[in-house]
Amino acid sequence: MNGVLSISTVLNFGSAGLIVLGLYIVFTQKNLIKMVIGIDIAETGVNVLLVSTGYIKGNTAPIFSKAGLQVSSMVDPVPQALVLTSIVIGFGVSALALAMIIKLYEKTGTLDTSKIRGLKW
Amino acid sequence: MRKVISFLLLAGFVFYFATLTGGLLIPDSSADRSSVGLDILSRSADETGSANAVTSVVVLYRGFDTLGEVTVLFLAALGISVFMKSTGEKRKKVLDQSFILKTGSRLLFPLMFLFGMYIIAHGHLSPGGGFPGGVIIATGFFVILLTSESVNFNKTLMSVLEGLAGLSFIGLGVVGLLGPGNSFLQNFLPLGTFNTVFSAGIIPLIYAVVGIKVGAELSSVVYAMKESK
Amino acid sequence: MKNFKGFIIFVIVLALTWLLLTGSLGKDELLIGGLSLVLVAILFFGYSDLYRALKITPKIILFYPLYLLVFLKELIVANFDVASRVVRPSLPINPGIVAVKTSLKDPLSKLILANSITLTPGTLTVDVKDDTLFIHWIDVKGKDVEEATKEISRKFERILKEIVK
Amino acid sequence: MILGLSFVLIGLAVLFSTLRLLKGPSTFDRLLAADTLAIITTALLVLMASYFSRIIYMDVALVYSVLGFAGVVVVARYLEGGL
Amino acid sequence: MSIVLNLLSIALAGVVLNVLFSKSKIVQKYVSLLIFAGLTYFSFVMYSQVGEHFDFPFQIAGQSIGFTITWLNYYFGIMITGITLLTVIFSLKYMEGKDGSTHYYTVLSLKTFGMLGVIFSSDLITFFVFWEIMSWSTFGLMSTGGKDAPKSAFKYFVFAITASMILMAGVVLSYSLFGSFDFAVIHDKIGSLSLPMTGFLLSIFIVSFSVESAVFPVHSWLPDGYSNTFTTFTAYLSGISTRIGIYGIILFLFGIFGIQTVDKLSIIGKINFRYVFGVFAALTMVVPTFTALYQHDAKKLIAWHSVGQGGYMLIGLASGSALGIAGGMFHVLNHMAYVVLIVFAIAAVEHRTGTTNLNKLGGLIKKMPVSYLALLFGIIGLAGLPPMNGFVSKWFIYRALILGGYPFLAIAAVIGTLGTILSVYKLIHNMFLGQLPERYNNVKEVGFSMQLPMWILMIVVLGLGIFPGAAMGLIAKIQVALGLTAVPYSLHGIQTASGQLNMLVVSAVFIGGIFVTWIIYLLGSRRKHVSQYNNYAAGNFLDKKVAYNFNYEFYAAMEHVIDPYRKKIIQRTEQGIAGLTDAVSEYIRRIYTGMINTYGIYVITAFIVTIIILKELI
Amino acid sequence: MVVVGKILVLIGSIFLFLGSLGIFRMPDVYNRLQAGTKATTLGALSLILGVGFMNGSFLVKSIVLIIFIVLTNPISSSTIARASHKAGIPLVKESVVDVCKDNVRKEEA
Amino acid sequence: MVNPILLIIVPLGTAFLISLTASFLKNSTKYLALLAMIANVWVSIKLLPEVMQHSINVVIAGVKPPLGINLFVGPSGAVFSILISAAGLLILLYSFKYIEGDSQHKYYTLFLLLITGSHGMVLTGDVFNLFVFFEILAISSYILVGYEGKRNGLEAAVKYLILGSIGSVLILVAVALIYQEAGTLNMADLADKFGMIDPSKRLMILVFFITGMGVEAAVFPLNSWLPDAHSSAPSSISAMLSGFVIEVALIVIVKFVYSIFAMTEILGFLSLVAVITLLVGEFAAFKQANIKRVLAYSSIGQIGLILFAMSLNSTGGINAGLMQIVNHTASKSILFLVAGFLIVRTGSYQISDYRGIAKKMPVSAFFFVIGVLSLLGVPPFFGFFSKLAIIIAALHTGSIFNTVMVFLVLLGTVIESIYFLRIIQVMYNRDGIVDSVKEAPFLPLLAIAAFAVVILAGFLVLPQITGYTGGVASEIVRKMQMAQVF
Ligand code: NA
Ligand code: NA
Repeated sequence: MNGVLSISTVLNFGSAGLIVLGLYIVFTQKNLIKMVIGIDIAETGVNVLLVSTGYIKGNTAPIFSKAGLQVSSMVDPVPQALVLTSIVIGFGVSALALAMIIKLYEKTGTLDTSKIRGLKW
Repeated sequence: MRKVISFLLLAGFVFYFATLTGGLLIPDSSADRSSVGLDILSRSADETGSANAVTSVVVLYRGFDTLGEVTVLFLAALGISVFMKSTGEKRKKVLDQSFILKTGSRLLFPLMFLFGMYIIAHGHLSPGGGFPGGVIIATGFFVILLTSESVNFNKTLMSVLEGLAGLSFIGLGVVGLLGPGNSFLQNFLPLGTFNTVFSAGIIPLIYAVVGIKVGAELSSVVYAMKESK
Repeated sequence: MKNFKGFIIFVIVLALTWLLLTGSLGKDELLIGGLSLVLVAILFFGYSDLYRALKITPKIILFYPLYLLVFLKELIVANFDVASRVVRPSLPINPGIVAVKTSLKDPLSKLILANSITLTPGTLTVDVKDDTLFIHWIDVKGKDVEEATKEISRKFERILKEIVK
Repeated sequence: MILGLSFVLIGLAVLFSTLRLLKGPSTFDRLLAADTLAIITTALLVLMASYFSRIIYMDVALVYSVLGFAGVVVVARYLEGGL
Repeated sequence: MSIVLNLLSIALAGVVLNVLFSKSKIVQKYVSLLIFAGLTYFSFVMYSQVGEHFDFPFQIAGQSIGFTITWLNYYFGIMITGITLLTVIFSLKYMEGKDGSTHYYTVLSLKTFGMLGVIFSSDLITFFVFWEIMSWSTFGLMSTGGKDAPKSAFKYFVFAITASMILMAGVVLSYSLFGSFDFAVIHDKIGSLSLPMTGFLLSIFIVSFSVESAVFPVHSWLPDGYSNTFTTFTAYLSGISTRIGIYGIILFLFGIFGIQTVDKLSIIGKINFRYVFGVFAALTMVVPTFTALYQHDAKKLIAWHSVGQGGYMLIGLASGSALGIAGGMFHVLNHMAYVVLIVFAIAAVEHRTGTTNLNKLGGLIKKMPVSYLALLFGIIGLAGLPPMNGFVSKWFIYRALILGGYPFLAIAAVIGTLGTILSVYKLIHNMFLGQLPERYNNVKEVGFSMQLPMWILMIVVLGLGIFPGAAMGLIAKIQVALGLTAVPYSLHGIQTASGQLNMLVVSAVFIGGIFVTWIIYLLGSRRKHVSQYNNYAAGNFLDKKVAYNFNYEFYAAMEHVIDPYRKKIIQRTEQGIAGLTDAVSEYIRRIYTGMINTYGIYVITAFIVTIIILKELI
Repeated sequence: MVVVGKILVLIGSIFLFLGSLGIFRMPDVYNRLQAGTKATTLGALSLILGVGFMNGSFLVKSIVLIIFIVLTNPISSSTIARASHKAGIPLVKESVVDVCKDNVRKEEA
Repeated sequence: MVNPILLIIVPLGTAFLISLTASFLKNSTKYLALLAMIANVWVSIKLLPEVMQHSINVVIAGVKPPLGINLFVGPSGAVFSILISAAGLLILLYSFKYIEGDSQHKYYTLFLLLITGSHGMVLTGDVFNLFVFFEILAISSYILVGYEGKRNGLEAAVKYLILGSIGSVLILVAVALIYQEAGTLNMADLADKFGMIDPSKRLMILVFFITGMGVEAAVFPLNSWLPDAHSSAPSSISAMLSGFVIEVALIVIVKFVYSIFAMTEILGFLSLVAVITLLVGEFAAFKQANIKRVLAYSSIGQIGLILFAMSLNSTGGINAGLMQIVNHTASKSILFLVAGFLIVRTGSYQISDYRGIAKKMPVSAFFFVIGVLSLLGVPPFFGFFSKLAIIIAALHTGSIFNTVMVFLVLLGTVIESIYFLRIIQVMYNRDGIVDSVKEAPFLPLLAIAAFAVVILAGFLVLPQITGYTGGVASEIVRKMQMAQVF
């Protein structure tokens, strides 16, 4: 049962759980802010997934900050770089989303998606 | 109803995700798995002179992503300034100032700024880099802006900084393009002594630029949010 | 001249910060630190007047550790006090917000005082207005200003006067 | 051993703080829970640095606490009635 | 340089010049006159270039495309240019001062350009391209005119675009079956195609052309479309525009698929393809003709007949015999001549009285004798009575149906003729006979430029009636070129084993008969002329205020009988389709609920459905 | 040193635990800040210092971190307290006094 | 040889430059944008003949693929770059008179970033970098949709952002799975290794990718944001979004399905989805009263048509789809741009308020008709040839399924013709209700006219166009391979 309690398993469950939770919030919450939070949660889930792709058991961060560190004992640096980028992008989008939503709130006086349906059909 | 449907759909999502990707219960992979990243790991120190392999990936191997990422932040800041345009009228409710926060931030801000610079300058040595450094600097601005009504925030300066930093990033890339390497973002500086501040060629420079850009970007975001009602 | 003094103190604080951060006296690190320091010092020149309040007299060699000790003592004692309240099932508390007067004038000293009070479990500075600190007290022992000041701030204030204006 | 015990205690701390974060009742309760969680995370990062013997994680902890501080302050000010 | 290009460039020059001089009506008029005179000249002299082929310097999908001159398209070419020229001459005066005259000559030139391109094309692409130009300019023609013009033009457009798309499907299907767009290549390869596929392909083309030639039940766009526009356009449209559809049917039935192939085709293994086609043609003859009966508007009445007469042409073609096909093709020419003549007469009346409403007209015979004569010639032609041209082609057709063993179709043709006679009598009676409404006391005959085209057409109508051989020579050439048997002809008629027709004799007998009747009538009647108002009804003398006119609701009784049956089927079907489209549109657009959460659910639903489907596929 | 460090780490962990228990148990925002956030902070400080003692090379960084926490944490706690007070979050009913509120009332009057 | 990376860094650098100089150049920053776009057009045109010979890898940071990020520039990249730059240039000219106000430098900055993102998406040779450029493209679109700050624009922008973010989550999952399974992010390298991945994982990656990218490519039912966004954006932006943004996303999907994932077995499914998209778009447009909503739904129909062509699994189909993209870019741009000034001049989005406007704005109305005719595929406009090519390609496959699909496509065209004709009839109605309405200014009309020239004269250079699109098509149907290094 090597797989059951491995870190990869935990990360897998974590990412799938976060993605699904985030999407569930997006689908069911009518408050726009909450929807954005849902998207953030889902994005976090994807970031966890990204990290898990580079995870190698027992290995540490890929930084040659002291002597004797071996390449074979480090985790893959690429996913970490990807995660950094993905986090920053996610942050940018969320901040933008909140700004837009605030402005939309000014115009409509509500954050309820079932009331913000000026555009349909 | 919506909840039930969502639940069922997401259950299906997880089901397929799990069954098609070979299950969620998987063992940790061992190091023998080959990937581009592991290739990079074995050569980045020599190629880039950066102790932090993540940094060499972020700034060089995938430096183009980082340029894009900076652009995304720039875009977000721009977008926020578009939507948070000052409506002209002053805010109705002026918050009375918190002495503790105001004085505290005045005390801390220079230190945070310095810390941000430290993080930026050591990005190739530690997990930091331009982003966290820039974020810390911006955070300083953030708090200052929050605590003082009449801070002399120079919007033009910020926009100039944003532009300048972005241009410098591209400029650094173009120098590589025009140089012997004939490649955008090609390192054109000597690699220096490994694991010291002055090493890793253009990496610290790019990180500095990124730091300034992120700092300026976030600061103008905060400013825009504060200016709107 | 006053400003200059503040500036010097400011630079010293910055330099110490950098040294602590890098933990290195290497040439390169000092060079980059120096550059950063110059930049920060220029950019935040205006902030230096806050640091002016820090005294540089021979006495501080004694009083800094002293303040630290007093603070640590309060910290530890109060910490155990609060911890004991937390774990007891009856949750014995007697909270309220009280006012405390201070004779300190300088913002920096008032800030240090307020933060010291906050860091000490059991008391929490909610706000500072002029010479009055409003403090949330988990176990109110005296409702009027005098009592409260005595209980809460006096012990810090005395030493503080020696190291900050 | 001590590290193990510490991990367990910190785990419980995370649990209680998270409960408060979820429970509220006011936003300020959630905020202070988040503040506490940030501190706990910082401590955890430091512990990890020790466990893996990698000083660089200390920088991560530092960055984390700076950002945590800023976040809490901003939200608190916002809740008080706008930025 | 092909002469076809000359023709097309002249027509195109007409378009361009008309656009350039859109501010100057005088220039527009005379430029157009010149253009169409030139076109007519060139199309007549093309005689000597038959067989010539021209390819464009570029290719489409690796295929050369271009034009060719055949006897068939020569025949249609002269009809198009000739009738357009007459229309332009007639319009010079007619269009004066009319709102919308700026577009008039432009669309006319464009339409002619399109039609010429269609008939001279040697491949499906060229054909389709010009077909589209033609349809869009037809739409343009129909849109200009009266208040309801845009609405009825729109209706046309819906039919036309549907037909175009069907045509396009046919074009492309042919290409994928034969690897070529070229008519000749397709003709050579058609034999190798399986019969069901051949039938399917042919049906696609026939259905598409049926719309343009207003075959029942896809004819309903025509009457409104033709009658709401300028009357001269009505003439032009009824005379030639509709017949491009017939051209397409002839081309595909005989030129491309070939009669041998078509004869092999059957539906559900039993019923001959041509017979089915004939049934639709018969319905086209009968139903619209009777609808024409109770029209109160002269233009609309003629428009309905225009539909009905198309049925004769088609049924001739459907008969499959040399005589029938010759009759069908000849009827195109004859119909063009008399129908344009009739509409010119109506336009002349309209020009003077301002109306084409049959309930408001009457008694104009003395005021406008030339127009009366024109209408008389026209309706005799339309009714298919000797000595006018309509008789000849209809005779061919009846004969072909009877000889070909299609008694039911022949009966339908006779019933159609009966209806035609009834309704054209209404037309001439309500316009020229009976009593003249007082307001028209000062009406005069139209001027020379409007009379001239009428005189020319009267000569053609009568001339072709007495000397059908003038056209039969060309038709025989076409038949030979299409691989059909030619009908032996003489100047005065035909001479076949199964029967002969000598129009000189027929005309003499007929005119003699009429003369005798007229003498008898003159001798037998003692007519007394009474003033219009020297009359009484229900015990009261009538005065000017009482709208009592014998012309009013001429066939009212008949209308009551037919009415319940007519509107129902076609209109309801059309409304049903329109309503269905509306409903589908309404439901589909409701997918976009405006609820962002739902949109998110769509995404994940799409994700899961995609996985479920692709899991099976891969 | 290492032993001291370990003890400090353990003490820190205990206070982290107790602090969060306080957060969970205390009746209002202010008391939670008092009992929870403060205790947790102290626990963290102890733990960080302990780690600094355990690994000598970490000590300097530990001190930086401690200084930073000591400087920022009271500020954020005060800010939360002040904000919730301004936002009208009431003190728990057992509270004996609220000068601040009296002050506000006076100003209004 | 010019370096294709200029296509990305020139607009990006100019965007930064505008930010740098906006405070003293004020409203003159638009000329900077103009220079950048001219440069881009020049570079992309210069690039085309060279990459038609052989695709190239542009190495970034001196790191040879697959270790680093590279640009993979083949015919498709070059052709799309021309499309993006040229359409962008014209729309920029249009914007000069259409976008007003003091903060217009923000508009031009966003404009350039949209161009940057589009170029990046078609040029990059790296999967994650594609995601980054996708985000740049998407975010600038979100902002531009709400740029005017009006209620509808904001609502549309927020919805667009939310759906776009769901899309980017899915794309990122695909990227993560790709890296996990293939250990590479380089497209050519991935094309090599993708076949070795376990089939069910391949399927998973594919579905994540196409569903995520499908949101931006507006494939039904992922396109629910589109009618709102395209109809509420400033018209210049609508023109760009419809003109090349969705097409860029679409070509990415197509490129992945054919030449990277090489999973052509899903194409049948894609063509079904395409035709459904087409019919949904056309039918939904049928009953709209708002001119920009009509155009937006029509774009859905068009994207269905393009996707249909491209999923025929033949070079002919892809070729035809590309021609249709060119046609759609030109004609839909015309329509949106004309609609922009119809709205500005009348203050209304309702078609019924344009009754008789052709008399007052004859040039605009004329161009509108040209645009409609080409969009419908009326000969001899360019749209006819592209639609013809699509149908030929479909029937060439010889499958009954595709024949049926063709009939549905033609049905869609009928519907499309009807609703467009209704608009034209209103515009040309002789009893007009609009008065005191001016024609659009010269510069916008010039830009519109340039698009019209493409449509009108397109068939004159048809052989050349099909030459280039043919090159793209044969590039796409091949498995992607490491290209010559620049
Ligand atoms: Na990065
Ligand atoms: Na986010």
